[in-house]
Amino acid sequence: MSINQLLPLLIVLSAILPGVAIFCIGDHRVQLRRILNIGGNILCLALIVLLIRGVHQGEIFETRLPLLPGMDLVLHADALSLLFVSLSGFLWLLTTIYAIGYLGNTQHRSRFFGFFSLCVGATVGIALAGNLITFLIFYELLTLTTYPLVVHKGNAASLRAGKIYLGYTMLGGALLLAGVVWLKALAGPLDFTATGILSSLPGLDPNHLIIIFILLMTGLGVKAALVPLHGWLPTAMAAPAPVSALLHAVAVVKAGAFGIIRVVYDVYGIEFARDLGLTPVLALFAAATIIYGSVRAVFQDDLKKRLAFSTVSQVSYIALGTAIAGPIATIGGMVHLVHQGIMKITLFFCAGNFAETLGVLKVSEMNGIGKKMPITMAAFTIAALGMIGIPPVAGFVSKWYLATGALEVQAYWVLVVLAGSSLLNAIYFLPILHVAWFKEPNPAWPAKTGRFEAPWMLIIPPAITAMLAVAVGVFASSEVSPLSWAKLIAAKEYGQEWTRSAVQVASASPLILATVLTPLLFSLCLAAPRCRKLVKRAVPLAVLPAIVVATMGVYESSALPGLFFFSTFGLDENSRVLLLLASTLWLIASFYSADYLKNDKNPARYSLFFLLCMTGSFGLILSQEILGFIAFFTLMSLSAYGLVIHSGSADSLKAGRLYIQWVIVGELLLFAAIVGVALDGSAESFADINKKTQPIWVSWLLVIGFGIKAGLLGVHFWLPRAHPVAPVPASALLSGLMVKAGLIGWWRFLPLGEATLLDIGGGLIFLGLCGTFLAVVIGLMQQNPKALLAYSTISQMGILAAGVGAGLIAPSMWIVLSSALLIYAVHHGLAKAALFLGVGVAPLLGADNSNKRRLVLALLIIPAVAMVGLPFTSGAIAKTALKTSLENLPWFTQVLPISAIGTTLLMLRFLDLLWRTNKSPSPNPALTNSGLLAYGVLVFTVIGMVFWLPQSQPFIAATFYSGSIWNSLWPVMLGAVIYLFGRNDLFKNSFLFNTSSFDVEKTFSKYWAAFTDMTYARLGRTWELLFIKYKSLASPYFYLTRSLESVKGKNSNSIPLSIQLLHPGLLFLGVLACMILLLAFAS
Amino acid sequence: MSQDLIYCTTGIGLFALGLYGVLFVAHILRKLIAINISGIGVFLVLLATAKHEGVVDPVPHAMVLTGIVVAVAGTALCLWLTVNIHCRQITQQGESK
Amino acid sequence: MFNKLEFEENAKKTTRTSRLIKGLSAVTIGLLGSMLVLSVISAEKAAPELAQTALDSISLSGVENPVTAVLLNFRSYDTLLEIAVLLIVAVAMMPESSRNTSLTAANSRVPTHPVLIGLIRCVIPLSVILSAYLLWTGAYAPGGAFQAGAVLAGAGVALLLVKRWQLNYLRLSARAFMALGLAVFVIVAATVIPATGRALNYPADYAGALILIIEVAATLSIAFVLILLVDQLLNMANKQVKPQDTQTEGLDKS
Amino acid sequence: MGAPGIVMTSAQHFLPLVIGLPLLAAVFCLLVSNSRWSARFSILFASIHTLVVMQVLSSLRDSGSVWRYELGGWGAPLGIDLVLDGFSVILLFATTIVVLCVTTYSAAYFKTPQQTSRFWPLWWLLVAGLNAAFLSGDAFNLYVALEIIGLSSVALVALAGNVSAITAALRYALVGLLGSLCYLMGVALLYRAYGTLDLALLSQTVQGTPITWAALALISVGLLLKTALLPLHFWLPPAHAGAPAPVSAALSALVVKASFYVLARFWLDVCSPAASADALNLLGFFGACAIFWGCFAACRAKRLKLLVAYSTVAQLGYLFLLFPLTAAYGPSAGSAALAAVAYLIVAHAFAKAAMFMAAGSIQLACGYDDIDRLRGVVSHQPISVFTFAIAGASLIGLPPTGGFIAKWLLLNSAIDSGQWWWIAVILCGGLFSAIYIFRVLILAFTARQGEQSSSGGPTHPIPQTMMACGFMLAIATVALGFNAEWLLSYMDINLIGFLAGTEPLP
Repeated sequence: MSINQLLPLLIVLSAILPGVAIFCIGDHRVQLRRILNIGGNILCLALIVLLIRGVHQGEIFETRLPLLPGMDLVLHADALSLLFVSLSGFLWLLTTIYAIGYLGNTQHRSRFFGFFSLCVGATVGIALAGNLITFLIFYELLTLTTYPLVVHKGNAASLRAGKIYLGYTMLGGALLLAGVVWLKALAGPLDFTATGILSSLPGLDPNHLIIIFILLMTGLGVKAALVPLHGWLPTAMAAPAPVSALLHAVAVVKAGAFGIIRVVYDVYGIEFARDLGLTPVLALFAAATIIYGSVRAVFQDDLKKRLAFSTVSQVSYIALGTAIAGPIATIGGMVHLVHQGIMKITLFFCAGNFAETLGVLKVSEMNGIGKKMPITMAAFTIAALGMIGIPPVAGFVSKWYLATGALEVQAYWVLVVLAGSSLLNAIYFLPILHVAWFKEPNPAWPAKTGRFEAPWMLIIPPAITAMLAVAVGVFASSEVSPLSWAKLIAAKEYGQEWTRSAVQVASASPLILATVLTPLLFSLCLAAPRCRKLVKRAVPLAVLPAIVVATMGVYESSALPGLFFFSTFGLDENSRVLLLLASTLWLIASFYSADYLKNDKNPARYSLFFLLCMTGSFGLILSQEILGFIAFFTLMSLSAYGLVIHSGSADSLKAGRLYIQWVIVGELLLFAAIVGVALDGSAESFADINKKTQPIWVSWLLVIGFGIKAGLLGVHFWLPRAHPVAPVPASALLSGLMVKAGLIGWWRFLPLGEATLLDIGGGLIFLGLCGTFLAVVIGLMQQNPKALLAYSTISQMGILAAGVGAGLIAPSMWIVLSSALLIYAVHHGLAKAALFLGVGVAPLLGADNSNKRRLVLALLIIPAVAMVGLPFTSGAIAKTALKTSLENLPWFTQVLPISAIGTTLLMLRFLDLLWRTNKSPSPNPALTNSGLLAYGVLVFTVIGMVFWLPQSQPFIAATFYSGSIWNSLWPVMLGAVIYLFGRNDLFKNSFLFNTSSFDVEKTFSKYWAAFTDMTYARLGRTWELLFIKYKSLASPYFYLTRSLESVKGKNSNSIPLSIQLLHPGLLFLGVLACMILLLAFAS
Repeated sequence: MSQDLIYCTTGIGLFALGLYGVLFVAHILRKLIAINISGIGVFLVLLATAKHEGVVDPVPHAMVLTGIVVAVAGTALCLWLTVNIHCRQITQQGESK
Repeated sequence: MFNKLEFEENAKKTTRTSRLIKGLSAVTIGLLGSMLVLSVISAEKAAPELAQTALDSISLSGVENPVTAVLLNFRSYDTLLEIAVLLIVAVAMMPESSRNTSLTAANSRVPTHPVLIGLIRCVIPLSVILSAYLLWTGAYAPGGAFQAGAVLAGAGVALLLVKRWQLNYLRLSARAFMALGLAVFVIVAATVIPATGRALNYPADYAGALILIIEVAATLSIAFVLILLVDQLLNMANKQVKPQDTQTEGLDKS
Repeated sequence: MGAPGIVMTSAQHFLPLVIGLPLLAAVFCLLVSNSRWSARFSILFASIHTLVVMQVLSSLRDSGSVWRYELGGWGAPLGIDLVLDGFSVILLFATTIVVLCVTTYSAAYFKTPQQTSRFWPLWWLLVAGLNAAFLSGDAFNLYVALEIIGLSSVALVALAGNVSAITAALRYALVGLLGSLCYLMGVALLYRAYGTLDLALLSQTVQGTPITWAALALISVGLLLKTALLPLHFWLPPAHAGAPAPVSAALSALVVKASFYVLARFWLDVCSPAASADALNLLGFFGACAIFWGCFAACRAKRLKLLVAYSTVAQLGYLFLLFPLTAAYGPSAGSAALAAVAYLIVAHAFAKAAMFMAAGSIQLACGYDDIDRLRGVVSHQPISVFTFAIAGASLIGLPPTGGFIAKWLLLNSAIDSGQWWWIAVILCGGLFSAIYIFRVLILAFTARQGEQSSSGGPTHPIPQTMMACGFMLAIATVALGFNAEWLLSYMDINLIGFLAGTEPLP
């Protein structure tokens, strides 16, 4: 037997034999057991590495042992089995380490570790099984070996869990057995082959095959927890944490999912299965499970139960990917096998840590746990975000491939399922993250002892898996990533090569990379408590590379091979302008906040989100490919949450909630849209996007998805609530810069200048202009200057949106229009930022020094004036540019002055408010001179920057025509007059202007919250009744055992019941008579 | 009705009678006697089989002899068990008294 | 049928089976029996080929009685196992312990009737001679080991009934007596292998002698085992039932 | 006068040895009354016995044809032949392994001279009877062999010495005698009609006439009574549960199989012309009922050994699925079903013996075997519980055990013969078995909650050999789960009816 024939067997044995050995040694031989455990692990891993290398070189590894006549026990290594086997081998190591730490000095450890090893051995066997019967053998072995682990604690709950587990798995095993035997009888030895074996066999009755498929899927579905066979999984949570981790991430559910893949691809063959009409049904079940599991998870307060239902949902992604039946979806399903494993094991490790260290079992007890156990919670956060599908964590990659794969075969409904599931994931994960990080910890928790928050054996595994979850996401395109393996498998399965189309140039421009990496590195440095102070001071330094790049105009593109996200960065003329805007604002904001928030109680957190936001905003400007863009976009959106709720007041929390809800909704819409943009998965960079043939639904989704960020009317509700509650510099950034991300998105993805989209363009113009005016009306009613500014932002962004809409209507104008919009964006960004910062400056109006007072007043008025667009200001240039470029749409130009009137009203009102609130000297203004200096610099930038831009050069001259001066002057004057007339009414709190009674968003959100609360409560109770009390499938078992137990008391040993029922003599005679009669009369 | 048939019918009749006794008579000794009657019925059938025109088949005779020994052995064992149980029950009753 | 095993004299009254069931089953058994009879009538008795073969092979068997030839030569294997059956019962019924140390023990305390003694003195030697005759005659006329053993056992039982003598079945010699028949049979079966190449295949010249050896051993064993069976049953019945009887009698009197 | 194509090799001389050796061992143990020495001799004899049977196995494979050994040199029909084919050699194999383990177990189990002096001779006589039954080629000889088995089993059950066990033994004895008589009546009728007792010759001459039907019916009922198929199973649980543990092991593992073996021979081979499909299906139906009833009763049993005994009732039901599966669906399906059942017999023999041994160890250690009181028994009897678990897995039919392979083969032949309803029966039977097996296993994981003082009581130390024996059998059960081909290939050497015409392997 050569090594090639032996190796698969050795791998299985390397997992099983240590288990057997562990049984033999006593409970007290801790050291020896550890050596056996870890040694077996490492040996197993080493062998797996050998195997992978060999398979990569095209060698064939197969162990074939005779089992039955015509039936062998086959262990075979192919790409698919390697995927699973390396996952189990690796996670086994981590789980072992974790379990050693977790179990400590409890009882029965020998038993635990023994069965643990056997369990992994069975999993490895499942992975390496080369035919269906071998698979079945290891599958059943897995059932047997996990049972002792589930009931390990030996209390009533775990015994009950064990019973339910057995009930389900035994039933599943029996059905699977029936299916396998039947199939074997029809089709012979059932060796797995890449394109299926059944299609090539003649003369099979399709009806039989369908029934067999149902049997097999039911059998496998039990372990894969397909609804309605999932009932065992949540109850199995009674097991210890490492077991749950293993059950959910590696062994059991994966075994089921893996089996589904095997059966669909390697036994039936995907095309054959599709021809039989089987895959759509499977896909439907998988989809139902995804949604159902997520919905149930929302209502669980028990953390592990929530995770369990999450598993129910997530594992079905694999089945879904398998069933969608396209190569790309296949890749998605398979890679999710690994990705889900890594992320879910992290979550369970963390849940175990919480329970072990602090005794926290419920979500409602998790307040502030992030402060007590930062490392664990960080790992949890990463994994949870990955589960939601937030890029660049691994979960996004699988979802991306699933979605593109679904589109490839026109299964649009899958997109809805994915989006719905992600939404639900967010609903049940994000609140955990929020309370864990932002609430105050329970004072009853013990103070930290020791170096780490928990024993290192409990900390290291989740930390590693969390990092891995990010790494496999980011580096998904490298050759050794799970994704590449999945592609290899799909290539074999479909008999075609499927590789990434984008050819990448391996050149890296350090400066551009530094732009993105510097803030990221700074934020990472915050993790170390010692560096915090230093980093906090050095925040402005993080902007430096960006400034250098923007000012010097480094037009290089930088491509990094092997990265799934972030592979290409680059700069062009337009993005340079945006980068200039961004870097300026960040620089000033960083200086400003250093002064403004010098007395803040949580500066490190602020800095962290500040830097992350910065990374995101730079990255999305520089990113030249879709996934990188969306990743940075998400990073920015999510980290802005931290800024929004930074003050921690009730208002800010409510606003933050609204904000994050809209962010998630936007993300989902954008996910769907971007999947549509990439369509066949081949488009990677912006250059590759085929905009001309963009489906109309994609464009709509893009408009709405980015519209949320850009504050488009109808989806703007979060904006006026979130912007005002953030700290002043953060509001400035939000309003000045981050809303522009929506604009950039439109720019990048919509077919601007390439296709005519009349309805979308018209809609955009309509919404934009309506927003422009309505925002003015509502803004005028605000008492809070920052809220007023937020409405002003909506109003101004409405103009930009309308501009984009115009570009869609008339593609020919786009070249000119684009630079006009750019100018407008820069102008608005700077001015709005200055206005927001001005709110912080305003208390200085009450300063003692009259010179300073005057200076402050002047500095406050300048940006307002620019905003209004008085002649010679940046606003004037921007408006002129817009007017000039929109000459083909005369009605549009007519509208612009009217908007200027509104802006004037708003600005006057703003200044008025500032003046009124800050007239009296404030005793302790937040801002000192350094902040004022930063503000001053910004104000000057507002004045100067637009003039300096190359794009604006053609328009500067036009601004100085007398006609245009007049054009920009009269609306301002008109506005001023109107304001002076209406000013008193505004302050009289008349019914119309009573903002508190007329806050649309507040009312809306109130009803929304009431609605959701009501729905949760009602649905939750019903579901509990239906599914938890009467455990769907296990109920017959319980009834049976109950009836057995009830009669047990009456049972007596000596006289068998049969005798009491029937006289044995009669029975004897009866049998004799039957025999004779049947023999005599039948033959 | 030939001689052979008379023997056979008698044998089967005894067998059936014994069967009834074994199955439906409660007392253990009667059961044992019934079993022996059944056995005699079987032996009668065998002996009837042995008789042929001209020759006597020795094989059924041998079978009957063997069968008798086995029947004796079985009966003895059953009797022993019966007595054993009886004694034990009596001692138990005596103890309980 | 064996649900409640009755041990009482008046068991008939306590039986639980209803009359209807009994009647039904009697009818059923009658029907079954008549079907058996019918089936026997319907079939021709097979031609006596085997009988003919057996009678033809008598000359090779070493004995002249066909039944003995079948029992101890043609189908000697059955007989071997039959002796094993007896041994089983004997082993099962061996007493658990015995006070005596020697094989036989005389109990002088038991009063004996002179007539009985006389009868015994007369009967026992006769029985032994009869037994030997039956054993010897088995070779050419009806008779043989089992008959001889039974007669011998009768003598032994008569002797034991006097109660003046007892046998200790746990002695090595007693056990040797029990095992003798089986042991000799097996050894003979094995020793003929070198000569004829088959177990139990006696060489034609020595067949008669070997059969005799086996028969003698078997007779002794059978006789001993039968004595054991009867003795044990009687012993147990006497030893354990008696006190009960006296007790009930005493109660009756009072 | 052997049948054509049947070769005589020197290894065939081992056949009488297989029977003679236990008989000699019985005599030996009877003479050596010293308990220690008889135990040692028995282990020695068991080892030699195993070696002999293994030699027989390997030679049979080499010769590749059915063996026939004419005892006394006369040959059928005058003499008695020993016949060895694939089916019987598999049973012989199961017997020898179980005997080896049970012997070793008993050497440690029985202590008092009162018990040992009777146990060892009886035990070896039982073994001799089993071997004789599996090797016999003669209908009347089978009767004697069955009587040996029956009476020695009764005597062994009575060895337990308490009233309930002896009552069970008496009931068992009556049943055995009645069954034997019915069988003998059937044989008498067959002899009357066909003039021979040799099974091979009978199978050539038997026709589907009323007398054959009557004979077959009598034989079947007699053997069903001895095999304890469902409506006639009432005697089994108390007898098997009441007997001493090694005896229970042998009874459940081997004794009931002997009568089943004879039954299978008669239905499938000797009287196959008389066997109607309906009657075969009836047997299968009883088997199915036995599966369900046995499982149900096992779930209700309060004592561990009673549970195992009921499990035997259920497992015997599986064996009877052989009959419908072979019924008139062509030779290939039939031979597959027979192979499956043969494998099931071996797997069940090993598993059930291991299970009874484990139960016996537990009972001996705790002094009781009430299931409800066994909570936490795993802490001091880990190996026994583990043995029980493995054996239980085999009974359920979980891989990688012999039970799984057997079940697989059964399912396979059910599908091949197109009788899907048996699939449902087999699978449901497995599930129900799981219920009662895990009823016990759950105890192993339940923490003992302060019961040590109240009802736990002191536990007695158990000899290591006892646990080792059970464990070895459990391991053998697992070993059966791999490479079943080795054993199954013996089924090619077959005498049984529908295969008699096929060419044996060269």
